[in-house]
Amino acid sequence: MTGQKFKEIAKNGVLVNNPTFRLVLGTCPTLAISSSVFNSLGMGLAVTFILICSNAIISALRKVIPNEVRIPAFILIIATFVTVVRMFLYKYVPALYTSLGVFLPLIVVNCIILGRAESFASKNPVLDSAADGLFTGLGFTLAITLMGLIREVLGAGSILGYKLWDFSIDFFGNTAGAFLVYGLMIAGFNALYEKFENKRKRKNYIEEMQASSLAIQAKENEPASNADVKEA
Amino acid sequence: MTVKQFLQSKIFKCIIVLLCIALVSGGLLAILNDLWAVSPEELIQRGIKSVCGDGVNLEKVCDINKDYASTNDGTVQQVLLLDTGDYLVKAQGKHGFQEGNVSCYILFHLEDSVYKVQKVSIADYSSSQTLMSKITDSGLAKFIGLSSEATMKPSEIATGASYSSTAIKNAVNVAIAYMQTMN
Amino acid sequence: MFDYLLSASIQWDKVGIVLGLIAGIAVVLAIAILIVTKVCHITEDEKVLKVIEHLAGANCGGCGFSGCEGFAKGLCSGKACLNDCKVTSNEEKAKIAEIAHLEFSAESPTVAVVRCNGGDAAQNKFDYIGNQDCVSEMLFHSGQKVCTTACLGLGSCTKVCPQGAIKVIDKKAVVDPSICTSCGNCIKTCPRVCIERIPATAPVYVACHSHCKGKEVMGQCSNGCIACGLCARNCPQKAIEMVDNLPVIDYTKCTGCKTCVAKCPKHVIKVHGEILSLEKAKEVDKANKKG
Amino acid sequence: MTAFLIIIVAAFINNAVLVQCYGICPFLGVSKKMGNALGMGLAVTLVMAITCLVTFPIYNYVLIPLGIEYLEIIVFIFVIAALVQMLEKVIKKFMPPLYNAMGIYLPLITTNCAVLGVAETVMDTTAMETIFHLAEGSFHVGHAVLYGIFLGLGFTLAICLMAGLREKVDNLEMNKHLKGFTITMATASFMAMAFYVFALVQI
Repeated sequence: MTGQKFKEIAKNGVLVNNPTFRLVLGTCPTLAISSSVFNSLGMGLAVTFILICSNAIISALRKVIPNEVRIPAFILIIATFVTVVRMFLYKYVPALYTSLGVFLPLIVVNCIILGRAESFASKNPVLDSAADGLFTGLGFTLAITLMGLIREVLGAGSILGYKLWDFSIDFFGNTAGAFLVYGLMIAGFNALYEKFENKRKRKNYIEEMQASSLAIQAKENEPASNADVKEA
Repeated sequence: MTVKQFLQSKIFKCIIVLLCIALVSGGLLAILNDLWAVSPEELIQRGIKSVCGDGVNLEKVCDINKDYASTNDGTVQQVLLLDTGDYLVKAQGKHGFQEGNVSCYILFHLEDSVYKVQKVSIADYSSSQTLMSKITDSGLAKFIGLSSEATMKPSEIATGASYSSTAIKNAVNVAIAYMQTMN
Repeated sequence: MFDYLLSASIQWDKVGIVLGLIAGIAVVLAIAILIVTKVCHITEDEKVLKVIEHLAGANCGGCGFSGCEGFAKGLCSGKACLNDCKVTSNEEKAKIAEIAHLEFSAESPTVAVVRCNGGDAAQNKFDYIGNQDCVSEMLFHSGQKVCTTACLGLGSCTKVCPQGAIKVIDKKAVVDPSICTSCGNCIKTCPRVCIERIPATAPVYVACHSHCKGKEVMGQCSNGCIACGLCARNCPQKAIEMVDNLPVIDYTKCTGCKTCVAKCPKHVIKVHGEILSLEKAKEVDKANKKG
Repeated sequence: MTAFLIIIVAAFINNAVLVQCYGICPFLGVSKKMGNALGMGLAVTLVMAITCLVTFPIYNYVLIPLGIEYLEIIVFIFVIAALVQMLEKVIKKFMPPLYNAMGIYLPLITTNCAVLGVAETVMDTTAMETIFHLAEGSFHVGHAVLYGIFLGLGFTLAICLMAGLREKVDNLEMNKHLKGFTITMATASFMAMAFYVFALVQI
């Protein structure tokens, strides 16, 4: 697993195809849970842990599982890790367990985990898959925590429960605000991403044109030798 | 399709793989569940710690006599006698936001032979209570010192979350009513 | 480790129940699925399934079908052609070609280009103040421009381009070749059919597609091609040929020496890919005006 | 009376998409045309009804007596995946026109949060009883299936409303970045505001 591939997976996971903003996957927890930073962080880290483990196991078993039973087998492995996380949280972090509530079992059907398992883990070796799981999870955690921050500061005027000021708009606390904030953040992220992407594409294009024009010059200064070849 | 063919066939391979994954995960979960099992005593200890800090532990779990335990606004779930002589009642109030319910721990302290509310804290609430973050400690402090029915309006407890406040008020009232029958 | 497991309070009977239950459910479900598949067995066209595997599977609908499955069925029944799908890579298309016995020639990547340099230089028949959209302007005597093939510059193409590669500069559309993925949306939308596909590495292109004679074009637009034929005569590679009052460049012969760009009195033949950003486009136009 | 209450709560007050945020992925992906939206909605309603019918008894009469409730995620997912696969084959064989309308969405439904969400909320009988003011232990399979059906119909209602709105909204004139997801999310936000009114209904 060369350093370069590691960097590329990292860039892919967090920036290029950030699961929440670029691929728009895993929208159910992003909208429902991100009403406070504590919930978002808890959900993000839980999803990251499950992603790493399930990606590693799935890529370890990828040659054993026949193709017809791929989806049920992947879901089963993911469900196991979700139950492990649920037991762990119930025992050691009960506050997070109650606040995540029904959305903890719903991580099983979270499109990010199954999506990464199917598109990446079932085709790459174990270490790459684990790294991909880590960075996709980080991308998801950053995105959902950012949303949690915005929605909590605007919706409840507090961060992690500590009151900042008494001014609070309920709109951002409930589902309607979640939709709006999520939509605007997708637009913002894509606009920024496209600006850098176009700059990079333009740079490549200019280099490409220079390279092709150099090739043409090289062809020009010895046309005499093969000119007759062309006529023949 | 002889048995030999069936054993080599694709379907058999699928069933075997699924079965193995299921059995391994089932076994792992069963063992982990026992390792990380949360015993009921620990749950109660957790409740006590959340209300009156650590250092206080359980004296006796009193049994609840059924006829005073529940009204149509709320039910008393647990009554604990602490080693400091105070009573800790866990009660659940109904008619919360979107018909959810909120359960709280109410600490009663004996003062001149009347049980007065010393502290109220939120235990847990059903997932539909999206506005629980608006309930503040200053709101809950309004119940302190009460020994009879709480009559204040829900908006005094927390502005903007009147439904959740009514659920909390119901819980405290049912606990107070229960404690009045105790002394 | 093992004695820790034994000493910890693990009820092994519970573990036994769990394993039994899961095994039971797994077997019951497996048998149920087997029975259902036996009862409802229908023959599925093998070729379609194999073709789907090689397609990119993005279900984007760019090929006009509802999804990759529809496109695969169209391919097998001959209703679709492989080049409609822009997303699948060329090697995959080669594989599909032999599976579905289709003919397939890997065409080099192409880029869209706007063949009009009019803008303000093209005279107007009347002042149009209606809805700022080329398609709606066409309803009024097919647009305000005297020249019937001039770009109206109101940006219907910019609205449909998914990549944002086409922009309107000085009232005429310009394509940024570095971003264009040649999806063809703008070509379908432009009511004046000004936009065409040329090879991505083409060094020059003709920025006019009016087939009128020189004298007529002089009256209609000061940037139009007057079919003087200077470019065709001076091209060292003989790559340019005058067809119906317009130069046609044969990109296989063209070596990008750009003598035609210098020779053209009306600056109709432009360097491809030079206009890469908004500011650059303005400088290029000013330079052409002075030169 | 409780049946009427279940219908109102499942379809409007606890609407699957606009209040509880279940099943947003199909809500965004499939709601481009009304035909697809209706097909997807009915497919989800059918799967939800059968899921409630199967998972509720499993949880209450098999898992709880054996004392292994923690297995409920694995068992539910196993059952739902098998159900969807069987359903797809049955519909493909016996009702081809129905399959063309909604069959292609069935594989999508296994990973749909709404189906597992309804299985999780329905199994918790004590919470259900407090909501519907039922006596202790009187919440049975019939109530669960009714709740599942009308939660599915609420989902269909939301996705069809969105499809109708989206056909108008998608060809509006706006900034390129706002097109696509952002404007859909804004429309959904207004719909969620409308459904917020139902939450204030006192049952």
